Amino acid sequence: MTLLEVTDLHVFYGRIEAIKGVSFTLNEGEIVTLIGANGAGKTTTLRTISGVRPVAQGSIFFEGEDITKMAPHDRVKRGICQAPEGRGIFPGMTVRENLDMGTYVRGDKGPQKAKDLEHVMHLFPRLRERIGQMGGTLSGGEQQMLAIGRALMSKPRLLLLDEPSMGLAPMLIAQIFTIIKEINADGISVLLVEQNATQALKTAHRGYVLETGYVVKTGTGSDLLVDPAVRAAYLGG
Amino acid sequence: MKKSRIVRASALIIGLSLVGVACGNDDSTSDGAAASCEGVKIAFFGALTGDAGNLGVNIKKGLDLAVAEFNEANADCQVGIEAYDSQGDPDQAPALADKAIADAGVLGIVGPAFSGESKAVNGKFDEAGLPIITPSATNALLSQNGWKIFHRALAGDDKQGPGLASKITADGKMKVGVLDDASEYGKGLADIVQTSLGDKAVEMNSIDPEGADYSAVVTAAKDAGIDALFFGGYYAAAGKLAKQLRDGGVEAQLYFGDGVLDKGFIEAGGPAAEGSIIGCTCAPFDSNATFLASFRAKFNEDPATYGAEAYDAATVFLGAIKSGARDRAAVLAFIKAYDAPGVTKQLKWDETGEVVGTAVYAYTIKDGKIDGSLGLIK
Amino acid sequence: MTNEVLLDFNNVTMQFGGVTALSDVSVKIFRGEILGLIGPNGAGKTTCFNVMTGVYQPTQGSVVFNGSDITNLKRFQITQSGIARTFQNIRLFSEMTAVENVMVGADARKTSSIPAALLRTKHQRAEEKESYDRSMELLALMGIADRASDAARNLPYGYQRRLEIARALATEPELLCLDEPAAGFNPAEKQQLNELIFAIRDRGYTILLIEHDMSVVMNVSDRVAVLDFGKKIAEGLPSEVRSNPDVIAAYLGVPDDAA
Amino acid sequence: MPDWLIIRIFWDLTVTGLALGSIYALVALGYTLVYGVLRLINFAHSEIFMVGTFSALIASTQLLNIPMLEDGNYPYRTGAALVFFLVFILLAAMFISGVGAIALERIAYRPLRGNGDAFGAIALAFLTSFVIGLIFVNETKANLIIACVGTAPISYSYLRFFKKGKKAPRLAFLISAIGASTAIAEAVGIWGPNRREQYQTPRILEKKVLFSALGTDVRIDYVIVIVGALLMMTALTLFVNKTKLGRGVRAVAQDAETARILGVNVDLIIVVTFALGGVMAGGAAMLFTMVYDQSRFNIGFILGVKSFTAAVLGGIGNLKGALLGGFMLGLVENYGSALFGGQWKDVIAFVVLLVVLMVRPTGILGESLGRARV
Amino acid sequence: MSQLSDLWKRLQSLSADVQVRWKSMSHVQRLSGYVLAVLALYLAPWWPKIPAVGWLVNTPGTQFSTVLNDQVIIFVLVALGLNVVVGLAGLLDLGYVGFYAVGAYVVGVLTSQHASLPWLVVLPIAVVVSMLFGVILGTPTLRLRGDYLAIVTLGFGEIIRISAKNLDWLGASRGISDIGRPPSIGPLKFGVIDPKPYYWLGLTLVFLVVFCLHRLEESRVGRAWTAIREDEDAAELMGVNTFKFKLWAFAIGAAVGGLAGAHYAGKVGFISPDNFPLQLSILFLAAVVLGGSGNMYGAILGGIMVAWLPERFRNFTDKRVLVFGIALVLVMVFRPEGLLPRRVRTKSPMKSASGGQEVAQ
Repeated sequence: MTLLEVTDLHVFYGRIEAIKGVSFTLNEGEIVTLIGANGAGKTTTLRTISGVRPVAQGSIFFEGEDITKMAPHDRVKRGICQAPEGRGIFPGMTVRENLDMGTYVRGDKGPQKAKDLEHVMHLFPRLRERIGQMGGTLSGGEQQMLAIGRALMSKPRLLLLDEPSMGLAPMLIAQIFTIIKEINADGISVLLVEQNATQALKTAHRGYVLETGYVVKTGTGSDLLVDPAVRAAYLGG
Repeated sequence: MKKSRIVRASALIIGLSLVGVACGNDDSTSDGAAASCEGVKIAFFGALTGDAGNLGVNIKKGLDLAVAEFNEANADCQVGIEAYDSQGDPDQAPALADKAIADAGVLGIVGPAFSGESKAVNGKFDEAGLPIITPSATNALLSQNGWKIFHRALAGDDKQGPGLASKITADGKMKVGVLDDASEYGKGLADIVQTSLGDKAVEMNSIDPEGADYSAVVTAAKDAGIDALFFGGYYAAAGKLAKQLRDGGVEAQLYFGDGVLDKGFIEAGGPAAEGSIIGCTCAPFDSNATFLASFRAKFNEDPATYGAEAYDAATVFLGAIKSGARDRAAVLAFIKAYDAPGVTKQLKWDETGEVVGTAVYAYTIKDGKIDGSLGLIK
Repeated sequence: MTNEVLLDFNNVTMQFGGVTALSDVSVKIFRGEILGLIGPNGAGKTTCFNVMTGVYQPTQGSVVFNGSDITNLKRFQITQSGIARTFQNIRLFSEMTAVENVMVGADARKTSSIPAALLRTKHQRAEEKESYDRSMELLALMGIADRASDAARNLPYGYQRRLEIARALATEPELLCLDEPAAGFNPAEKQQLNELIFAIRDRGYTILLIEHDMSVVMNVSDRVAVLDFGKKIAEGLPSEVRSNPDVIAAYLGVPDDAA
Repeated sequence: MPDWLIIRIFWDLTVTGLALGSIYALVALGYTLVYGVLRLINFAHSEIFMVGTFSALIASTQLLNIPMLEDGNYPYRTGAALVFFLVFILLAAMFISGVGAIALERIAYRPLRGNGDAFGAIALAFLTSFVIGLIFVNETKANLIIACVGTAPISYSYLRFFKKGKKAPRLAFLISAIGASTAIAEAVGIWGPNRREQYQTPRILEKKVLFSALGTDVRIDYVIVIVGALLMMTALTLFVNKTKLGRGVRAVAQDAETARILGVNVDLIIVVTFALGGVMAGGAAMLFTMVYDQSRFNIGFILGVKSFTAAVLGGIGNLKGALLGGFMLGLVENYGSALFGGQWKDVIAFVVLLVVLMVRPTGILGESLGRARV
Repeated sequence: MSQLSDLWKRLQSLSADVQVRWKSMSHVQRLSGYVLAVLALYLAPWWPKIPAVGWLVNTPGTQFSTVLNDQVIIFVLVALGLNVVVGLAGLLDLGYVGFYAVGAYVVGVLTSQHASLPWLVVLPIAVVVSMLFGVILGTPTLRLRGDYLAIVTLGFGEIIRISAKNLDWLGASRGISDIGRPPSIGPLKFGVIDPKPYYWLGLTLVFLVVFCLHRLEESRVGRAWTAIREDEDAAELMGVNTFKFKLWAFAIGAAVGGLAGAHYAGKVGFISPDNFPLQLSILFLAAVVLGGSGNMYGAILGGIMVAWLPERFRNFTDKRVLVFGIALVLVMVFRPEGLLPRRVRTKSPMKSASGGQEVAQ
């Protein structure tokens, strides 16, 4: 079943058209990755799906509902949550408070929230150790975990991950991708934007290759991984 | 290629400007038949709007009344009124003054209303030979500038200060706090009062008239144990001050200068204003029954501070026009020779432009109204 | 590469409040080499950079550059003494044109100030021309001269990265510090960058490189130093570092990941 | 003034200084909140305070119908009636100031954030046609008619402009704020019943001396002001730290973009922030009228500058800093006035600010809304 | 309403058209254009006599030529100076009136209050002293950023005004009268009534300042300022002595402000603390931002607007402050970067490279 459908999306930054007609779909339970060079429009696409960039043309459907013009907080309510690029940790809030922000829209209290919290802690044991620490004092890897954990606290149907491996040590990168798979195994669909195309394609079911605002190629993760053109351009073949 | 529009436009503007230069200065002097009053005007100069607008409106009414009466009595000589609204701002005054000077029809000015703007523009009027009679600018030093055209329709602060001091002394006050608002008028007057009081005076510095909280000075006044307090400043600050003094338990008798003589003082001070004594070189509004009656008839209200002085000032100018003076020099000569009773006092000026005679009146606040029954000091 | 020490980062400790970002780190940079500085996020690489370029004053230790102590110099003085840097997140003067951006760097070596500019002295005009010519030359070197008079903010990402390097080079540094220059580059672009870095080195500059991308660091660096938790855990040739067990444990993980 | 004086009246000055400081602190909160969230000096906040004083005035004279007695006095109240009156006036001032702050945000700031809506478009269109109308006729009623006629077509084109969503640079916000501030004050000065003159606000609380300590008579109104300010401050702190909306405020203050992604309605939070600031200013306004019994169209300007100074002194963006800065400024001004004369009051305040900023460039407690848990 | 936007577009295309033509003209044509434009400006006092233009520019109720000098020239000068500080270097200064006051007071003190030096001698002293004040204020405060600097400068403006108001040495609230005037040269008589000579002098000063500032902008100094405005840290790390250049910006801004003050004092002959209220600072800032912060010609336009418009529409004197406030909001909403926004200089800064080459050879 199609969870997310993006058709002919156009987005502008000022006068510059950053996305010039991107279409793709994401089925329930899938990990889909968008890869491409910097400036290809990957992050913009994610931000547009989250609703923080306005759509100039085209539409976005989520579970069959048109959310093109929906406010960001309503999208979160429907189950779209993002762990943003650069992680976006609130530096002046504790890890606990940061995680609480994930439930902002849901407004769950009491046992349910405690259960979700426990689940996130289980996924990221490091966060348990740092629960009372200020977000700003965490290391890069911990911040990334916190960002993903926070997004999970909103109980999303669709998790948007923007460059989760950026700025991380190679060892941590491997760890993060393992966790992404685990999350997906729990039934959460993932839309993954990655610079690290090799890892992303290894992890994803399907992938789309973006180039300067267009989708230029699509296929399963493993197909793209061996595609010579993709290898040359993005995988350092 | 064609010449640019810029070049053409500039050329056009220059050409036209040059035409302007050539036929320039044609608007000066519309000298002509001495008998006709065509284009003859008396001007008001001061604030009609802005924070100090009230005072100017009072003055303008006195002027309006005088001119209306004159025009009614002289159907063949209709005098116009020009108003220059400076908002009491010395920055705005020069451009207005130049306009007045350039308008040859303006034969005399009732104003400028305030001392600050007077300093900024009286020199211009002097240079242009445009006579002025101010009904309200009481700064003592204004008459010391050697301006031939300067006159005022009431005594300056150098008369008011000693008058107030003698009133305070006469009331038997022994320890008088002297306070001001650091304004030119307030500080100037307070300094004169303090000097006149001699060692009875307790210097209490200044307050910020725009400020809200005067507790520091209230506390100090209480601590000093004064039995009277003089404040040099304007009514808004005086009202706030009076109120806070009373609230703070200071029971000293309050004295003020003419800047406080306004119903705004009662509005701002409320019950605390009650019983305050205010000095002014201006006459009580009811001191002349005829004037009072005609003022009430025209405006359906009592004349306020300086209204009568403005009426007097206008009367002098109108007298000059009546006598056939049709240029500024003639009007000035007429004023210099003037010696006749006005509604407030005998109007006769010395060579510095000060009115002869030093009447200082004392007012009090009684039942929420300004009361002039204390009459002349001394 | 010579054996002359250009920069001696001497037992530097850096504390923020109670947190120790660097503890007793010593690194030497030799004239003419390319030194790679790697380590997990938060290991203190950028702090190292910031201490070198005067953004922070170290709690302990000293930085000796070209034989003189620069520990307590102001930032601009450090730049003038011959260290230049680029930024991890691009920090160009976005409202200025590309060439003006580079000229700001070139101006670091100039002396004419207000009076000269007012009088447009011969000296000042000569300096202006010099700045301009050198900037255009550097833009050409970086391959971005075609958009010299475009506002920096309107340049494509790759141009902006290279403009940063041009601007840093314009200050005529002896040591050029590059902070993650390959961030956001695809492999093809990374390859170009590698070549560019070599080209810069061949012009006689010494280079300090912070980079996550192993393909860049390992291919370009003459030597590599590794930081972890504010401490230096390894230093040596790329091949040595790559097989160092401490480094694998702390940073690289499974070796083939770096591919 | 002799040195011994200040020692003798030290405690008197302290009490009155704290009372004034409480007002500064409450107004400073508004600056600090908005600054924390939007990094914007809300220059027009001072007028929100001014509007608050007028709301208190209208609430007491019109709604509660407190009559002036023959002698110019107002009847004092006691007991439950007094509490009711005070609370009613307080709520009225808070409400109007809060609404005023929200309207201000909609008209003068939101369009600059590239987010203008119909309300802003209509209001701005009305103002535009009012100004254009003035060129032809300077008569308020006729002008209003012209303004109303022009509003519809202009607001339509304004809305279309808003759709472009252009974001303004920071300086533009400051100037827009200054413009709004000027316009609000002038509007009251032009159309208020007393125009530009001072207004007397009714006094229903007899300013009795509550107790004496350290040779100082402490008046009841001072006690109410100080206690009231502390209570409001506490309530605000609790709100920001303990409620969901409060958490939203802190999140937006720290990283608006991420907050939006997590489902925080940033526009709503900004409205909440302005409203909170407005409510605090309204509270300050009511307490102000209670102690000083006065108001005027231009009362906000200087008080606003002082309160902003207080906010910076304590560390702008920091709620505790506003409190500390407010009290400190009130005290410094009072001691300074007694020592050097009231005319030097502002100089003393600014010199202290300068000295503090030299030592601590981000104020005594440093910047941070939400950072370090307020 | 769409006609309005059409009109706007047409105006834009027209101005683009003019620019293209301007660029394609020969040197002689351009030179004559400049000369004519300058001449037209010097003849401005007579503009009200030109039929249509006159109706547009004339100020009812006030003397146009006085407005030209007392308001327009002063605001233009001040806006030019403040633009260096706010627009170029990006330092928010809310107390700029302080420097204006210093310039005026130096002239007041040295030509009337405590000495009677000629105005012409005092003028450079006033500029230098204002500059010194800029340095005195700048040295301790310039390490503060953004809004902290704003409030401190605001305090500075107030300190200057209150000090002037309370120090007898500066005439206290009485102010200073009989301030010396510029020397009359032949028919150019700097008297009490005719404002035209002052206007010509002022206009000359404006040209001088524009010329100097233009040179600074197009040099290492201007680049340093812009770099500081764009990213202060990056600028410093690129070898810009940020403190020095910020201080210079402050000093030069102050000097121009002082120049304006000195010119004002010499014209009006009387100054008092009431001439320098805090609100004036805000008006100055409004002029700069309204016109286009960072663009010298924008600042000039802003200065003209803020000074001239209130006089043009004197028929609603009582509401003009209100209108001013509303107008500020409206302009900021619809032209947030000012009427003439800052432009990135697309032409190469070495357009004059030919000149440079000659020198080099």
